[in-house]
Amino acid sequence: MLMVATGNKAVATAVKDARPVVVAAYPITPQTEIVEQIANFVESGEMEARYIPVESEHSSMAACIGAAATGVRAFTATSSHGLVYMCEMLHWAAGARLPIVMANANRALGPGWNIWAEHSDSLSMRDTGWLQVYVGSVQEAYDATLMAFRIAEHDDVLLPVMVNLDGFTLTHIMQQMETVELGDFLPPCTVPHAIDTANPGGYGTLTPPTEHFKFRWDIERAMRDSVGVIRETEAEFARRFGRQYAPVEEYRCEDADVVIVAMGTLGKEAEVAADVLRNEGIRAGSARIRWFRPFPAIDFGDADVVVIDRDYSFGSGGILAHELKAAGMAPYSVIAGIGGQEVTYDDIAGFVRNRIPGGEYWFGVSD
Amino acid sequence: MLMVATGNKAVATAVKDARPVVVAAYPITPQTEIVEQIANFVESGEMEARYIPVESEHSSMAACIGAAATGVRAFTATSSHGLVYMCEMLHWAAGARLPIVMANANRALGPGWNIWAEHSDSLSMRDTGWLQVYVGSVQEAYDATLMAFRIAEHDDVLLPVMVNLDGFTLTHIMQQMETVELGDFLPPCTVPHAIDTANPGGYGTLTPPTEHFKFRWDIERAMRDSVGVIRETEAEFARRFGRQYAPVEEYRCEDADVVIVAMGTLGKEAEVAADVLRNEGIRAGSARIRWFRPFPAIDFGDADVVVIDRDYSFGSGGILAHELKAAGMAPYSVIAGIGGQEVTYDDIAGFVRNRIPGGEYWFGVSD
Amino acid sequence: MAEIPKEEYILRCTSACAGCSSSLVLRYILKAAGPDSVLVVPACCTSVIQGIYPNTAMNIPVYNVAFASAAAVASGMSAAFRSVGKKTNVICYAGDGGTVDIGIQALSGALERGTDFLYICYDNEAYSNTGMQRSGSTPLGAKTTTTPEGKRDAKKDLDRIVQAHNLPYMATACSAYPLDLYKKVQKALAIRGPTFIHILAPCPPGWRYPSEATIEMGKLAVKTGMWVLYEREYGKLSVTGASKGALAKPLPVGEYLTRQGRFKGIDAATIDYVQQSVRDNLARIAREVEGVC
Amino acid sequence: MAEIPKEEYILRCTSACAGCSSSLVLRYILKAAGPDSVLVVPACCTSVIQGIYPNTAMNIPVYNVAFASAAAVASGMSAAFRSVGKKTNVICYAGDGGTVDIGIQALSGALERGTDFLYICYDNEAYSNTGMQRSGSTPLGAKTTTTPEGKRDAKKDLDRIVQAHNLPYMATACSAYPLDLYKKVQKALAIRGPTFIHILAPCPPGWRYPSEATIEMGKLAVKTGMWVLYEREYGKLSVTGASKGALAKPLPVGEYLTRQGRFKGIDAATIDYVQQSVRDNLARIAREVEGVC
Amino acid sequence: MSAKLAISRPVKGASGKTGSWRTFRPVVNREACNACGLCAQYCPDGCIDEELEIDLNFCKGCGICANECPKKAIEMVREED
Amino acid sequence: MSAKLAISRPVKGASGKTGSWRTFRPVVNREACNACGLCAQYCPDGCIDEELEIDLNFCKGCGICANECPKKAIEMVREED
Amino acid sequence: MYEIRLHSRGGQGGVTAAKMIAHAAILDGKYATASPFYGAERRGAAVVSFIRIDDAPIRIYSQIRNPDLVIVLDASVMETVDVLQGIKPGGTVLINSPHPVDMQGHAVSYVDLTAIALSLGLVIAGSPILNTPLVGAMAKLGLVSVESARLAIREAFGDERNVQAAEKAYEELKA
Amino acid sequence: MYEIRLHSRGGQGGVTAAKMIAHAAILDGKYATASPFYGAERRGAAVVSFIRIDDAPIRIYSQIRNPDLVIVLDASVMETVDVLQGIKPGGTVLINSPHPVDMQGHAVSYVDLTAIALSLGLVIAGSPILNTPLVGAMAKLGLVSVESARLAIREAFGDERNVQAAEKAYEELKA
Ligand SMILES: Cc1ncc(C[n+]2csc(CCOP(=O)(O)OP(=O)(O)O)c2C)c(N)n1
Ligand SMILES: Cc1ncc(C[n+]2csc(CCOP(=O)(O)OP(=O)(O)O)c2C)c(N)n1
Ligand code: SF4
Ligand code: SF4
Ligand code: SF4
Ligand code: SF4
Ligand code: SF4
Ligand code: SF4
Ligand SMILES: [Mg+2]
Ligand SMILES: [Mg+2]
Repeated sequence: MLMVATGNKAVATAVKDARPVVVAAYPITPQTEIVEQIANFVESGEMEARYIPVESEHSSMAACIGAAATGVRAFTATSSHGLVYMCEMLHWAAGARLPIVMANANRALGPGWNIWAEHSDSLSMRDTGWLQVYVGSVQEAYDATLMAFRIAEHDDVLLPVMVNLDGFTLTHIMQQMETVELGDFLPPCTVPHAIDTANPGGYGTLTPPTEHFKFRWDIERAMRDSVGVIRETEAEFARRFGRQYAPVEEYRCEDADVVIVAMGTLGKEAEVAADVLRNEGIRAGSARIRWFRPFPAIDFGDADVVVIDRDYSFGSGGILAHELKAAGMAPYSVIAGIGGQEVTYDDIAGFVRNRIPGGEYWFGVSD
Repeated sequence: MLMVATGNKAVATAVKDARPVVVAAYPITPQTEIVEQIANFVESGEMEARYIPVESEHSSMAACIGAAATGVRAFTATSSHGLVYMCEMLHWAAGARLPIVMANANRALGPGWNIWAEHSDSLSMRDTGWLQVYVGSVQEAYDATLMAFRIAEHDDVLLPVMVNLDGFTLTHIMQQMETVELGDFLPPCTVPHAIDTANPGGYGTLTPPTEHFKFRWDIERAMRDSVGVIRETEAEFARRFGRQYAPVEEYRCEDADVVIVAMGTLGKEAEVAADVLRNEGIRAGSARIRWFRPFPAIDFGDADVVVIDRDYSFGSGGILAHELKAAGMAPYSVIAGIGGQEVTYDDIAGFVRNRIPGGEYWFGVSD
Repeated sequence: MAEIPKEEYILRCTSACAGCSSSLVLRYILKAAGPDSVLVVPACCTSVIQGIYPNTAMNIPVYNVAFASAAAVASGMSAAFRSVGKKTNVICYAGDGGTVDIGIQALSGALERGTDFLYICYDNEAYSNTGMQRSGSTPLGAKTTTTPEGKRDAKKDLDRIVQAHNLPYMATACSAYPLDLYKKVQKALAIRGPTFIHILAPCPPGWRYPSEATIEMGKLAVKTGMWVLYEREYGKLSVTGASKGALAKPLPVGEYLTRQGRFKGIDAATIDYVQQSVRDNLARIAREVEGVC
Repeated sequence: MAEIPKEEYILRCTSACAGCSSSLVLRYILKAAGPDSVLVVPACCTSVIQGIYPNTAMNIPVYNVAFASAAAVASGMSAAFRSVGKKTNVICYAGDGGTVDIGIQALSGALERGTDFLYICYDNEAYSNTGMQRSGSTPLGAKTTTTPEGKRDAKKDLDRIVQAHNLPYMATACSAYPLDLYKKVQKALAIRGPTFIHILAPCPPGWRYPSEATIEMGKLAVKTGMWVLYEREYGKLSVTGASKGALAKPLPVGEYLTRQGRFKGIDAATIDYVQQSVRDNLARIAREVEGVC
Repeated sequence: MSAKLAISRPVKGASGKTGSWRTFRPVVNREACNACGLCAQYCPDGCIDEELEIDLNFCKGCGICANECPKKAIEMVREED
Repeated sequence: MSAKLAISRPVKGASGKTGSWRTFRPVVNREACNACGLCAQYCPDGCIDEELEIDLNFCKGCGICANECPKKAIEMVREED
Repeated sequence: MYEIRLHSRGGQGGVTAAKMIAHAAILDGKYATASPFYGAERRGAAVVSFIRIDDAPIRIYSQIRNPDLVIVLDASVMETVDVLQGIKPGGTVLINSPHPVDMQGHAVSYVDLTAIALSLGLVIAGSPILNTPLVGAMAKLGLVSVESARLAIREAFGDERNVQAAEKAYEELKA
Repeated sequence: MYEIRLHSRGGQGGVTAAKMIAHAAILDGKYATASPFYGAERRGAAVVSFIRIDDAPIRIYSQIRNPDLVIVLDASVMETVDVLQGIKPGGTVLINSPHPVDMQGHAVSYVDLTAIALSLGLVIAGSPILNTPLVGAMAKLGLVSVESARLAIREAFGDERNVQAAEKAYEELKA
C-alpha cells in the first residue's frame, strides 16, 4: 500500500506488520511517535500485541527480555538518553541471545539538552552485541525494520537488532512509502532456548572463568554468521518485494577518485554531493554504510576517502573514521552534524574539495 | 608509609589522602572493599568526607555530579554492571565538565553472571568523555588514583577520570605499597563553572544545533590538552615521590622484534613473558598501555605487534587491537582473559611464538 | 498577599504554553525560596521552557539533570553544600513522570537516607514535554497519546508512597492556590532533612481545556475532592485552605471531569468509580484529621 | 503439614551458607507454586547459591536478571505468557536491596500497571551477597560493613510503599513460619494481577548469630513485634499466625536485638526508640484490625 | 575561559517576545477594577505589574487574568492581524 | 546446537558435597524423637527425609534441626578430622 | 526540484499542511518530502516546514536555503522572521492575507485563508484551520492537481468542509 | 621466586594467613604478593590462596601452577582437591596435623595448628584460628624471619596470644 509517512510512522507500521506479541516502550523525543502510534494500533485493535507502558527505558528493555525469553517476538524503541539509560540491558539482551528488535531515533546526548540528530548514542553502544543498521529513507526504515526481525530470529544469529534512524531529519520527515504483504517472509518467531517449564534450566547463572569466554565467542560467531544471513535476507526481500539493499550502498563509486563515506540521511545527501562534484569534474562517489555491526568489509581501491562522522569518541576520533582506519584506510575524517548541526550537500561537497587525506576536520569549529 | 594492601585498599587509601568532600558509592563485587573501606574511614573520623550510601550506581554518579557541580572534590567506585548501569550519568559527568574521579574494578558483564576480570566494561564506555587509566600493581593503583584527581581538576582538562584495576587479580591481591605525603601536589579543587547563587546560570539548558557541537569540541580539546597535563603530572609525581609513570610503559622494547601490547595485570605479566622469550632468543618487549583515553601515540617501528585484548567488541574485534590498527599497525590480535579466563606468562609467550601478523586468535576457543 | 515578595525570579518570559500552571507555581516557589537556592530539574517541560542556550528566563541557578537522577543529584549537592557550611536551598523541581516513574528510585533513596532537600513534584498527570503520554500519575480514564481509549490503571498514589518514608514534612498544593503553596514551601525549607511537596498543576494542552480555565481547573480539582490540600508535619496531618470546605461538602467529580477533553467520552460507570474513590479518600482523611486513626 | 507437597524443587544442595533462611523459604515458595512456574531472580545471594554453570540446584526454570530489572522482566514475561494463553506463574524472588533500593522503580511500575505476577522480597536487611553492606532495608542501629557504627537511618517501610499501590493481595511472612508462608504464596498465585509477599529472612553471617539460631531469630522478630505477619486482601488487613499473640503481648525488643552481633553495643536510647516504634506500629495495626481505621 | 559547557545566563526575553503568540489581548477596564490583585497573582508569566500594567511584549494571551478577575474588569480582545 | 548461552541444568550436588562444610554433624536419637517432623520442616536444605534420614552428603551442619527439635532428640556431634 | 518553505506558528497546522501538499504531489506521481524543522518550541512560537517536489527520488534532508516558493500562513511571523531569506531570484511568495502585500519585488499571491476557514466554521480550539484551504491554493498555483489535493485532504480530515475550503481558496487566490 | 599454594576452607582465615606471610616477607626486605583465588564460594567451601616471595618486584598475577610449597590448613579439603597438583619436583608440603602424613614422597612438615589455637583459646565463632600459628611455622621453615613474623601478626591482630601461638608452632613444627 502506498502511503505518506514519517520515519517514525514507517517503523511503527513495520512493527504492526511483523506482529510482535509484546511491545514495551517509553517515550522520548524524537522517537515518541513510534510509541504513540503502536499504542494506538494496539488500542484500536489493528495490532494484537500487548503494549506495556513501562516506567523507564531500563524497564522497557527488561520487559522485552522477559517476553523474548518465553520465545515470543518483542519490540521496543528509544533514543539517546533512553538508549544509554538502558545500556546494562542492551548487554543483557545480547548475552541472553534474544532476538529483540529495537528502533533508535539517533539523537545527541546531553548536557546541554539537545534533541537533534547525532549518531553518538547508538555508536557508543557498538560493543553490546547488538546488530546495528542505519537507514536513509522512510521506505528503508520500514523495510529494514521488517528485515531486522527475520535476521535477529535466524537460528544462526539469535542476537538483537537495532534499527537506527536520524532524529527529526528522518523520524519526522514525510515521504512516500509502500508497505508489503509479508506472506511467509517472516516465519513465526522461535527461540530455541526459550523458557520451558517442562525442561527447567537456570538461565544466566554464575559462569566460571573456564566457561564464560565460550559464550562470548559464540556471540562473535553469530555476528560473523549474521553477515550471510543479512545478505540472504536482503536478497530475499529484493526478490519478493523488489527493493534492493546491501550492507554498504555504493553510488557512483566504480570509477570514483574520491568516495564519501557516511551513514543515515547524511549518507543520502552525500549522493547529491557526489553529483554536484561530478558536475564540477571531480569523480566522486558515495558509500553509505548501512550495517555498522557487523561492520562490513569495504574496499575503495586507490580512491581517496572522505568520511563524515555524526559522532565522536573523545580522545580517539570519529567512530566511523576509526573503523575505516582500522580497515587500513587513511580517510579525511570530517566531524559534522553533531547535535543536529545543519549539513547540506554543498557542505559535503566542500569537505571533499578541501580534503586532506589522513586529516581531521570539525565542521564549524574555527581553528 | 609502607603497608601491605590490596588494590582496593590502595584506591581507598589514595582517596582518603586526596581528601574529597563527597564520596557516593554502591557496592559490587569485586569493588566492594573500596566502598567499605571508605565508609570505615569516614565513620572512624580518618576521613572528613560525607559518604552517601546511594541506592544504585545511576545515583552514585548522579550524587557525584551534584557534589562536583558545587565545586568540591567527589569520588565514586564501581564495576561492570554498576558501570554500565550508570552509563547515562558517565556521559553527563563529562558533558557537565566535572572532575569526578572513579575507580572501576574491571569485571565481565553478564549474562551469565561472571565476577572476574575483563576490560569490556570500561572499554565499552570509552566514548563517554572520561579519561581512562589502567593500572598494573597495587602501588600504581594508589599513585594513579592520586594523580587522577590532579589531572581531572586541571583547568585545561576539567573532565572526569576513571582509574581501572583488574577485578580480583588486582583488586584482591596483596602487595607492598608506599603512601606519600601529598603536600601541595594536589591543590584544593576549583571548578570554574561551579554553581554560584550570586551569579545564577542555567546549566545544561537546551542547546541548539548551532551551538551544541562547540561544547562537544571543547571536550575533545580538553582530551587533547590532557595529554600534556598527564605528562606534566606524572613527571611532577616522579620528581616528588620518586615513582615514574608514562602513558605507555615500555619494557625491553628498544631493540624488540616483537612487542606485546596489553593493559592492566596482563600488561605486567607480559613483561615476564618477554623475559621468557628473550631467554629463548626471541627479542620480545612489552608495552603496557596505561592511558586508553586519551589514546597515546605509539610507534613500534618495524617490530611485530601482538596485542592482547581482555575485551571484545562483537562484530568488530578486540578493542585495543582496533586502536592499534587505526594507528596503522597490523597486529596479531589475541583475545584472552575474557571473564577471568586464566592467562599466564607462558600462555602469553605462546601467543608470541605462534603469532600471525594481522591474524586474530581467541584463546581457548577450539576452531 | 502583602507578605509575598515582589521579586520575580523568572524573567519574562519562559516558553511555557499560554496558561501553563507549572510556570505559575514556580513563580511562587522561587519567591518563597529566595535567591540562595538551586533548582535541580530533570527532563520535563521545565527543562525546556527556561529558554535555549545562551539565554535563560530563570534568574536563579538551575541545574538541569538526566531524567532519572534529580533526587540523587540533589543528594550530592546538598551533602557538598552542607559540608562546606552553606545553607543554600537545594530544591528538586520535577514532573510527575520524573517523580513517580523513572525518578522514584532516586527519590525513595534520597528520602530514606535523610537528604536535606526539598523535592517538589508538579503533577500535570502526563509526560507533557514529549507530548502528553501516559505516566504513572495519569488518572484512571484519562486519554493520552498512549492511552487513546483512556487509562485503565489508577493514578499511582505518590503521596502515600512518600509518606511511607516518614519524612519530617510533606504537603500537597495546587496551582490554583499559590499563597497556600508559598507558605508550604517556606515551611518545608525551614526544616532540616527531606521535605516534599506535591502540586497538582493543570496543563491546558495535556488536559485539553482552554488556557484561561487553568485556575478554574485547579479549583475544581480541590472543590470536588479529586485533590486534597494538606500538610503533614512529623506525621501529623492538617488539611489546608479550600480543602477544608471540600472535605465537608465536595462538588460531584463530574464537574471536574467533564470540563476536560482528556476525559471526553468517559462512561458513567467510571465516573461513579472515581466518585466512590474520592469519597473513600475524603473519609479516610477526615477520620485521620479527627484523630480516629 | 499434610497439605504440603513432598516434592522438593531445590535439589540438594545450593551453596547457601549453613543456616540460610532464604533457602528455607524458597523451598516452601516452590512447593506452593509447583512446576509450572518461572522464578525471576535479580542479583542477590539467590543468584549465586543456585550453583555454577553448567549445574544448578534449582529444578524449576530460573531466569537470572540484572539487579534493577526483576519486576520489569517479569512484566514482559507475564504479558508474553498470558498473550499465548499460558497460566505459568511468574514469580520474582528478590533480596531487600534489589527491592527497596535499586529495584524499586521497576517494582513500582509493574505494580502500577497491574502486571499479573507475584513479587517476593526476602529481606535479610542488607546486601548480603556482596558481604553485608547497608541497604535501605537495614534497620536502625544495625552494623554493616558500610555502617560500622550502626545505621543512622530507619528501615525503609517497603510494605507501606507497596500498599500505596493498592494491589489485590499483599502479605508479610517470616522464614520461621514456613506453613504460614506456604499458604500465602498459594493465595497470591490464585489471584490475577500484582501480588506481593515480604519475607523476613534472618541471615547468620549478616546478622552475626550462630547458624542454628535462624528459626529462633525469626520467631523472636515476630514475638517482639519487630516483624508482623499479616495479609491484605483487597486492602483488608488480617494478622496471621504468631503475630496474633504478639500483637496482644509482645516480648521486649531487646530480646531480639541483643541476640545479634550486628546490634552489639547498641545503646539503651536506641533500644527505647525501637521499642517505641514497635509499640506505635502494633497499635496502628491493632486499630486497623479492629476496624477503627 | 573558553566555553566548557552550556551555561545560559538570565536575560529578559530569553524565549523571544512571547507577546506575538497572542490571538487575544487582555484589556483592563480600570473603572471596573477593584485593585484586588488577583489578575497579577494568577498570571503564570508574571506579566502584570503592581499598577496593573500588562507587559504586552510578553503576555501570551492565555486569558487567565480575565477569567479570574472577580469584577470582570479584563476583556480579551482579538489582536488585529 | 552450539551453546549459545549459559543454561545450567538441574542436578543433585550442583554445589558439590556440601556435607564437607560441617564442623558438627546432627545425630538423631530415635528413642527421644516423637516424629513431629519439625526438623525436616526447618532444614534449610531439605536434607532430612520422611524417615528422618539425614543426607550427610549434603547436610551443612547448621544445627537448626537440633536447635528446633522439641524433644532435644538431635545432637550436634563434632566431626572427627 | 521545486522547493517550498512554509512559515507558520506552532498549533496552526503548518506541519499537516506540508504533509498534505507532499501527499498530493505524490498522488500526482511525483516524489515529494515534507519536513518540519523542529525546535523545542511550544504552541505559539514561529515554526517552519519544508516541502520538496521532484520527478526523481529526493535524497536531500537538509533545510531549504533557497526556496522557489515561500508560504506565509501567519503574517505576524514576519515581525520576527525574515521570510524572504534565501528566496530564489524569481521566487514566489504566497501569503495568507486579505490584501496584496509588498514583498521586495517578489511575485506575491494572496488569499484570506483565515476568512475562508471561519466562513466554513473550520475552527479547532478557537483557532481557524488554515492548512486545508492552503492546499487548494497550492493547486491553483499548479503545484499539485486539483484531484490529488482533494484526495490528500480527505485522507487527512474526515470533514468534507475541508475540501470546500480548499476549493474556495482555489477560487479566491489572487496573484 | 618462591611460590606457595595454601589450601583452606572459607572462613578459616586462609586469606589473612597469606597476607601475614607476604607481609612478613616484605618486612624482611623482600617482594611478596598474596592473592586469594575467589570463586563465588560462601563459607565452608574449599578455597585456595597464592603467595609469591622474590628478591625483585613481582609481575606475575596468574595462579601458581607449580608451587614450591603447598600448605594444607584443613586436611579434609584433600578429599575433594588434589593438593599436590603441579607441585615442583622436590617441593614441600606443610600440613596442619598432629601426625605426619604421607604425601607421595614429597617432603612433609606437620604441626597441629588446631591444637595450638585451642590450647591458647584462640577461637572465633566456634572455629579455631589457624592462621597466626601458621605464620610461626613459616618462620621455622625459614621463609620469613621470626621478627618479621611477629610484626606481621601484631599488625593484623591485637591479641598477643596470636604471637604466642606462632611461637608455639615455630617450636612444634616437625619435618
Ligand atoms: C532517560 C530518558 N528517557 C526519556 C526522556 C524523554 N523525556 C523527556 S521529558 C519526558 C516527560 C516528562 O514528564 P514529566 O516528568 O511528567 O514532566 P512534564 O513533561 O509533564 O513537565 C520524557 C519522557 C529523557 N529525557 N530521558
Ligand atoms: C547494577 C548492579 N549493581 C551492583 C551489583 C552488585 N550486587 C550484586 S548482589 C548485591 C546485593 C544484593 O542485596 P539484596 O538484594 O539484599 O540480596 P542479598 O544479597 O541480601 O540476598 C549487589 C550490591 C550488581 N550485580 N549490579
Ligand atoms: S505542556 Fe503543559 S506543563 Fe508543559 S509547558 Fe505546556 S502547559 Fe505547561
Ligand atoms: S549470606 Fe545470608 S542470605 Fe546469603 S546465602 Fe548466606 S545466609 Fe543466606
Ligand atoms: S483581578 Fe480584576 S479587579 Fe482584581 S486587580 Fe485585576 S483587573 Fe482589577
Ligand atoms: S492573558 Fe495570561 S499572560 Fe496575559 S496578562 Fe493575562 S494572565 Fe498574563
Ligand atoms: S524435630 Fe525432633 S522430635 Fe521432631 S521429628 Fe525431628 S528429631 Fe523427632
Ligand atoms: S544440621 Fe542443618 S543442614 Fe544438617 S540436617 Fe540439620 S538442619 Fe539440615
Ligand atoms: Mg508531567
Ligand atoms: Mg539482602
